[in-house]
Amino acid sequence: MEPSLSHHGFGPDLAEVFGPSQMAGSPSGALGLVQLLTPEGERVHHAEFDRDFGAEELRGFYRDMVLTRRIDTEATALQRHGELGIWAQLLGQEAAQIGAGRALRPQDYVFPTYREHGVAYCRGVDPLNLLGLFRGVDHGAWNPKDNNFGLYTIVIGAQALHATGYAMGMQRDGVVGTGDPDRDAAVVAHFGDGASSQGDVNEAFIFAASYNAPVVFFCQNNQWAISEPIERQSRIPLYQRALGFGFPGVRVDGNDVLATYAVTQAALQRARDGQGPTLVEAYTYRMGAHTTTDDPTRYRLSDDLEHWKLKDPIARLEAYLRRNGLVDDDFVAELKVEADELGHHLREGCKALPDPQPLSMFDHVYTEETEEIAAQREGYARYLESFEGSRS
Amino acid sequence: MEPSLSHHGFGPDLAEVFGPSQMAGSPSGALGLVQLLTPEGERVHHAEFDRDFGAEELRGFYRDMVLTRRIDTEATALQRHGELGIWAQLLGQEAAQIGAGRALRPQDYVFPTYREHGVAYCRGVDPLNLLGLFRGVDHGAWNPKDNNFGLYTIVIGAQALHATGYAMGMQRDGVVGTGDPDRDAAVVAHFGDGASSQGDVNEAFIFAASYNAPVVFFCQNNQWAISEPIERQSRIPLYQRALGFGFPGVRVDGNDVLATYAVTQAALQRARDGQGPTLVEAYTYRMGAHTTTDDPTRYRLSDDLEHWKLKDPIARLEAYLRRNGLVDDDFVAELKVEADELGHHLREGCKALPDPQPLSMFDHVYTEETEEIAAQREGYARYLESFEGSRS
Amino acid sequence: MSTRITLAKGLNMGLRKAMEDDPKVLVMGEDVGKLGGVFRITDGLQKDFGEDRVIDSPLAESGIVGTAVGMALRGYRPVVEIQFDGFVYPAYDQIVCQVAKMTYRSKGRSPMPMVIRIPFGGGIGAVEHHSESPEAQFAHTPGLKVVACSNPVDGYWMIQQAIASDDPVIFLEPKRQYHADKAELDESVTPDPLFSSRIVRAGTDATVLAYGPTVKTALKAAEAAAGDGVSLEVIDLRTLSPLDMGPVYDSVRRTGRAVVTHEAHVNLGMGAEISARITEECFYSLEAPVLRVGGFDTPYPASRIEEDFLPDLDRVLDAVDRSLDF
Amino acid sequence: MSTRITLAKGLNMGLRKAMEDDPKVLVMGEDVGKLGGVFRITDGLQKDFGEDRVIDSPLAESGIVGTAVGMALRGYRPVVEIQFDGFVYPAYDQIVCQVAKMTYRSKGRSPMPMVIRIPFGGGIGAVEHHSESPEAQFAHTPGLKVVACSNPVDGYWMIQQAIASDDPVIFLEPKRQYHADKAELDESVTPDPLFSSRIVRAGTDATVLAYGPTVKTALKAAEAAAGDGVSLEVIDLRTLSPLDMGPVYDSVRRTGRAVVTHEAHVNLGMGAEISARITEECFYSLEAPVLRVGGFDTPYPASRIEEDFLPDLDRVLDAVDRSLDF
Ligand SMILES: Cc1ncc(C[n+]2csc(CCOP(=O)(O)OP(=O)(O)O)c2C)c(N)n1
Ligand SMILES: Cc1ncc(C[n+]2csc(CCOP(=O)(O)OP(=O)(O)O)c2C)c(N)n1
Ligand SMILES: [Mg+2]
Ligand SMILES: [Mg+2]
Repeated sequence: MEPSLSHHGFGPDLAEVFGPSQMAGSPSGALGLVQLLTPEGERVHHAEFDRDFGAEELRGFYRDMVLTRRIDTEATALQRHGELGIWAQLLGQEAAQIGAGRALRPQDYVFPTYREHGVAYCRGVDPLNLLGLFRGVDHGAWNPKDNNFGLYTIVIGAQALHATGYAMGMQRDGVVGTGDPDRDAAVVAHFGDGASSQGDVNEAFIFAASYNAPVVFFCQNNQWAISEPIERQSRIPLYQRALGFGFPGVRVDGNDVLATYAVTQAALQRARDGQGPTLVEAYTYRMGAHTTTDDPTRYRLSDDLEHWKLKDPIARLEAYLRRNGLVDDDFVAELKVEADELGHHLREGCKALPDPQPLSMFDHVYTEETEEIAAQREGYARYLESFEGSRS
Repeated sequence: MEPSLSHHGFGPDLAEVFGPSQMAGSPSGALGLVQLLTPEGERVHHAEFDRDFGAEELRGFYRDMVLTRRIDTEATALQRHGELGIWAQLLGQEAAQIGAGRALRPQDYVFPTYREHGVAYCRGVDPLNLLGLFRGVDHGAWNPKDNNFGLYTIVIGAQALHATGYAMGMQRDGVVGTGDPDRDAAVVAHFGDGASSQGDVNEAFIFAASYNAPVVFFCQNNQWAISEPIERQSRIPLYQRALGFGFPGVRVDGNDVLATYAVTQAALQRARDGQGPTLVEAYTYRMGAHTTTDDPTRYRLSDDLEHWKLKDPIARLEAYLRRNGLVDDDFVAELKVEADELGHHLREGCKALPDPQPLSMFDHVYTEETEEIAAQREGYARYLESFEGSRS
Repeated sequence: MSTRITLAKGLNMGLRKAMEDDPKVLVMGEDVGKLGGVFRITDGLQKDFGEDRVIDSPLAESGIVGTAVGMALRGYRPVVEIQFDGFVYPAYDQIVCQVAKMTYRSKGRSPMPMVIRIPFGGGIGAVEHHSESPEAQFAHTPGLKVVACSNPVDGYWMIQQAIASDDPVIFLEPKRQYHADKAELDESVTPDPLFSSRIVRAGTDATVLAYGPTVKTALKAAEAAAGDGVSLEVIDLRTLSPLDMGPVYDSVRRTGRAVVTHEAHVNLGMGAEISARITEECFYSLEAPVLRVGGFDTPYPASRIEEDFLPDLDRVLDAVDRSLDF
Repeated sequence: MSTRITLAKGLNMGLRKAMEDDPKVLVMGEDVGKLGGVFRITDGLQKDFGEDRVIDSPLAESGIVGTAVGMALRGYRPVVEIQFDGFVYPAYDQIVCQVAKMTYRSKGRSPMPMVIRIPFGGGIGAVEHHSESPEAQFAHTPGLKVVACSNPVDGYWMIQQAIASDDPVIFLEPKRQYHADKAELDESVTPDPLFSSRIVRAGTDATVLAYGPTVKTALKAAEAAAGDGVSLEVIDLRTLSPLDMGPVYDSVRRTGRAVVTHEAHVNLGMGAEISARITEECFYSLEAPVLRVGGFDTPYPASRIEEDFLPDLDRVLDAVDRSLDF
């Protein structure tokens, strides 16, 4: 006679409850991921997020992804050659990042993790500027204000709160929901599947919901947090986390640049319009190691990787473009030249990045230097001088 | 042509999606709160959580609530008379606490906040032992192992993680899902509506879901976190938070001891059976101030309070019991005597609680005292002696 | 125009002034709005400046400080209230990894003009976690500035100066003093700079260093010592990071003896650093080692014996005696 | 039976031994299972002891330490791995308010036999937050014990002793040494007690105090100084809370001079406390103030200049010279 909750199996029941939509909180939508381009490069339609893409736009996405991959492979090679201390590879996540990056307007603002090289590229940050922190010459070489692109954040999840606060600032600045497309702005907070477990990320959901802040939480679920699979972080699809906080979540095929673009853009527009936060889960796969110091063979099957190679974000767009005569060999060849130039720029630029001066260590501890820091700086300068260039 | 998510209003849409059930993740159930006893004391039926209650059991609940309220009013009075430094009142939350407390088996374990006086009483903790920390003579006078009732936790939300870890320990001890009712055990983590915003509570949801830990998250939504209304913490009903983490949530009328008992018991059984966590939101109201030092007139309307007085948890059960001839004036009179005795015990006991010896400050910093602490203890002892009882 | 005010009033007036002077100044925290904070320091501010500028936050300290970081990046100057000292720790990661490092990380491009107000210290008969003194941990963190006010007039000026600073300031308020003594505020004077210590009583036999709640204790000790013919110099440190040691060194060179007192645990408390620095700088002037009088190295005890845990007049005088007898 | 091992190996063997000896010992953390930890300290443990005893946790440090508290209350002895020093801060609240205070709060009824392992210190060319030295903050917290190993053999013994302790131990591992030098492990000897410091090189002219990664630096400095006819005594402190100052006082009374070196910021670092205590106890023996050589009071800089930030042989010798010349 004991009533029991135990007849509820989780996966299936929740799916029933959430209904057929991939959008938690949405009554409509097709089954599964939002997808506009299949792994085979077939254009498919979607009731909620479809839109037309012009030829120029499509070639643009392709170019962006090819160049982003080049940045990544070049940096990986630089690490192998000892020019970088470490590199966080994005291999496989190009579509997620370009889709998200291209959906932005200039007045929007981005809070990245340490892996958003493709988004940085979209924002106009010189990729060379990304190398500094991995080389160990600085903690971030670009000025966030130049491109509305924050510095890389290494403490997992911290930036989700910064993004929410920044978005609350936008509300106070009156740049949300005015209806003026050049004025209304929103924020994107990037983070990974692993980060979804941090208190900070969940608190960001709470603050964003509570204040209806114009922020898009863009989670690249690349299935892994170093060696830990997504199952350790969540037993239901991650986009559904948003449900618990009272705002929409949507899962998009993160290897489909068109779908990622469309979904992110819609979510951004929602935010700019003053309708509050959205969680976008870009379902993708980390095809490389966590970083160049990681050895994924210790914890995952090569089969998995093979499986995901078939879903390669660049290959699928190229197949579509070629099939529809939107690119030809000339285009690809020209792009190859452009990529080679970029590679050259990175290689030469990286090697030329100057080591910081030892005394620069004392710079910018405060906006107004204290006497204490000044004294330590002077003391160390004198100490260095005492070696007259002969320090061991 | 821009697809937009903006046509989704949140409240209504989510309600649509969640379906008519009060149980997030459940396809069935009646509308609204789980309730078995209306504010007027009418017994109502519920498809999922109904059960029969014997006369003895019903009188027991009534007695428990009356005595719990007496503990509370007595302690409040002691504070007014300067015998306690502060007191966290539970007025109005008796049904939530007795319902939750009585659903426990001896082998279950409870992690309280600072307000769970009713649950402590159910566990057999002498209420006098609760007064010590509010009087300032200790940080918790009872031995958690005696009654499987942890010490009060003041840092909001911290205990939700302790509960989850304790439950993970139970899994390792093989006392979950064996089918033996005397063996299978679960944990209850108490917390408030405000606490639901803390990272720790959300991380507890993640760990509990990830390991399917036998823990019931019992949230007394008393509508207020000091001066902040529940709307600041969540824009959707709190029980729905569980949805985002992939386990069931249920909202029960926290002023209805029968419903709270039934729902908590079901959730506990689910946990003991190895089916993992549940979030129970006991929807109630803090009829008193946050603590004796708070002044709620600064932030809330007296109308609200009047409204909730009509839902008083004790009055409604008494109405039901009287109407059905389950209690009579004699019973009530005897209970009054019992309550008076309890009051006397608390008053006399509280005043007799000895102040700690100054040197006890050095006790139990470590299980093995360090030489450093020993030296500080000795030094202070010598120092005190130097005053020969004449210290200013 | 001169008025008699408590510390609570001084802080409230200072906050109000800062908000009037600069529309970018925001107040954030738990219960800071309608309630005016559990200590009423923000009393009336939400009513006058609105909910957009005086923000009641969800119950999550990391969330409060983390969103304040975002606000600061957007050009605001958030003043965060932590309800009690013991509840700053959920925000510790945001404070030491983000607030403290943002200026450095960004080469000065993204400064953090943020004030984190913390009512600190004991003596109010409270339950656990309500009487902590976390200053040493913040002072150990480069990138943060840490100050402690000790009296109503300083409260009024220092909170404004902290808000005006482009660096993040941990602003410690001795909660035991909030509603204690009143002092005369003359708004027409020019206040001392924020990051300066101050001799609050001149003396010749020994130097007593204090800040926040122990300044009053030190002054009382000096008063009592004077009765016994011992002349104590008392310095209110006011700034804990950076430390303003110039006046301290001068004083110790004159007196040859120093006692530091604070409520925080002695072990690795501010006294340790001050002792080390004085010894480094005034080695040949010292007639005795710098002595430290602080909270013992136990967790904060049950409040009925907190006055045994906390330094008081007698323990300060005892240390002075030991120093003089050395 | 004697083998040559690295520090990483010593810790791994010690953990294994502790798990074999006591079924209540659990390992928890990020990537500690299949991967064996990013430094491979837990390599092979999950394979041999199963997923119930070697637990890959969700990515949430407060969650890891908070659930470990619950495990400890249930009778387990969790060994928590924090992946890098800079990521301990999200767990700071659980560590200082719960882990540190539970024994006290419960009057000893609910002890916290927990070890929190933290790879600490710099010198590995890493990005931000991967080279921090947070020890002073923990040592300032009553209720925690804090130790730092400096060599493979100590790693093997100390981790077992820390796990056997009924008090919570913050266990600091100099990550730069993990795979550096090898040392001979003889499992048949009786190790020194956990909470004891140790003279690792005898000398007469000055005492150099070090722990964790700087022990090697201090030994190299002593070697170099010997070449110049200066005899340095080097003490590996090993335990930072409690401090084992007996051997330190003895040494300083003999040498009259002391230099403390650590990677943590000088300001309010361990050196401050040690300087204060030595001055209090050895006032008349000191020929010079205790000098401190540590990380500067800046955030950890970009790794290409980290060797300028970190104390090294030359800076230690420079301080020794200044002490001798005082
Ligand atoms: C607070 C904190 N804990 C641990 C780490 C170490 N760490 C760096 S990346 C990482 C995994 C992150 O996984 P995910 O969020 O999925 O992002 P991804 O690396 O897959 O892009 C971990 C544990 C960290 N940087 N910060
Ligand atoms: C981490 C932390 N922050 C702030 C506080 C101060 N505080 C004590 S109770 C409380 C409100 C709690 O509200 P809720 O969780 O709803 O529980 P209730 O008091 O209503 O039972 C606050 C903010 C605290 N104890 N811990
Ligand atoms: Mg990932
Ligand atoms: Mg509440």
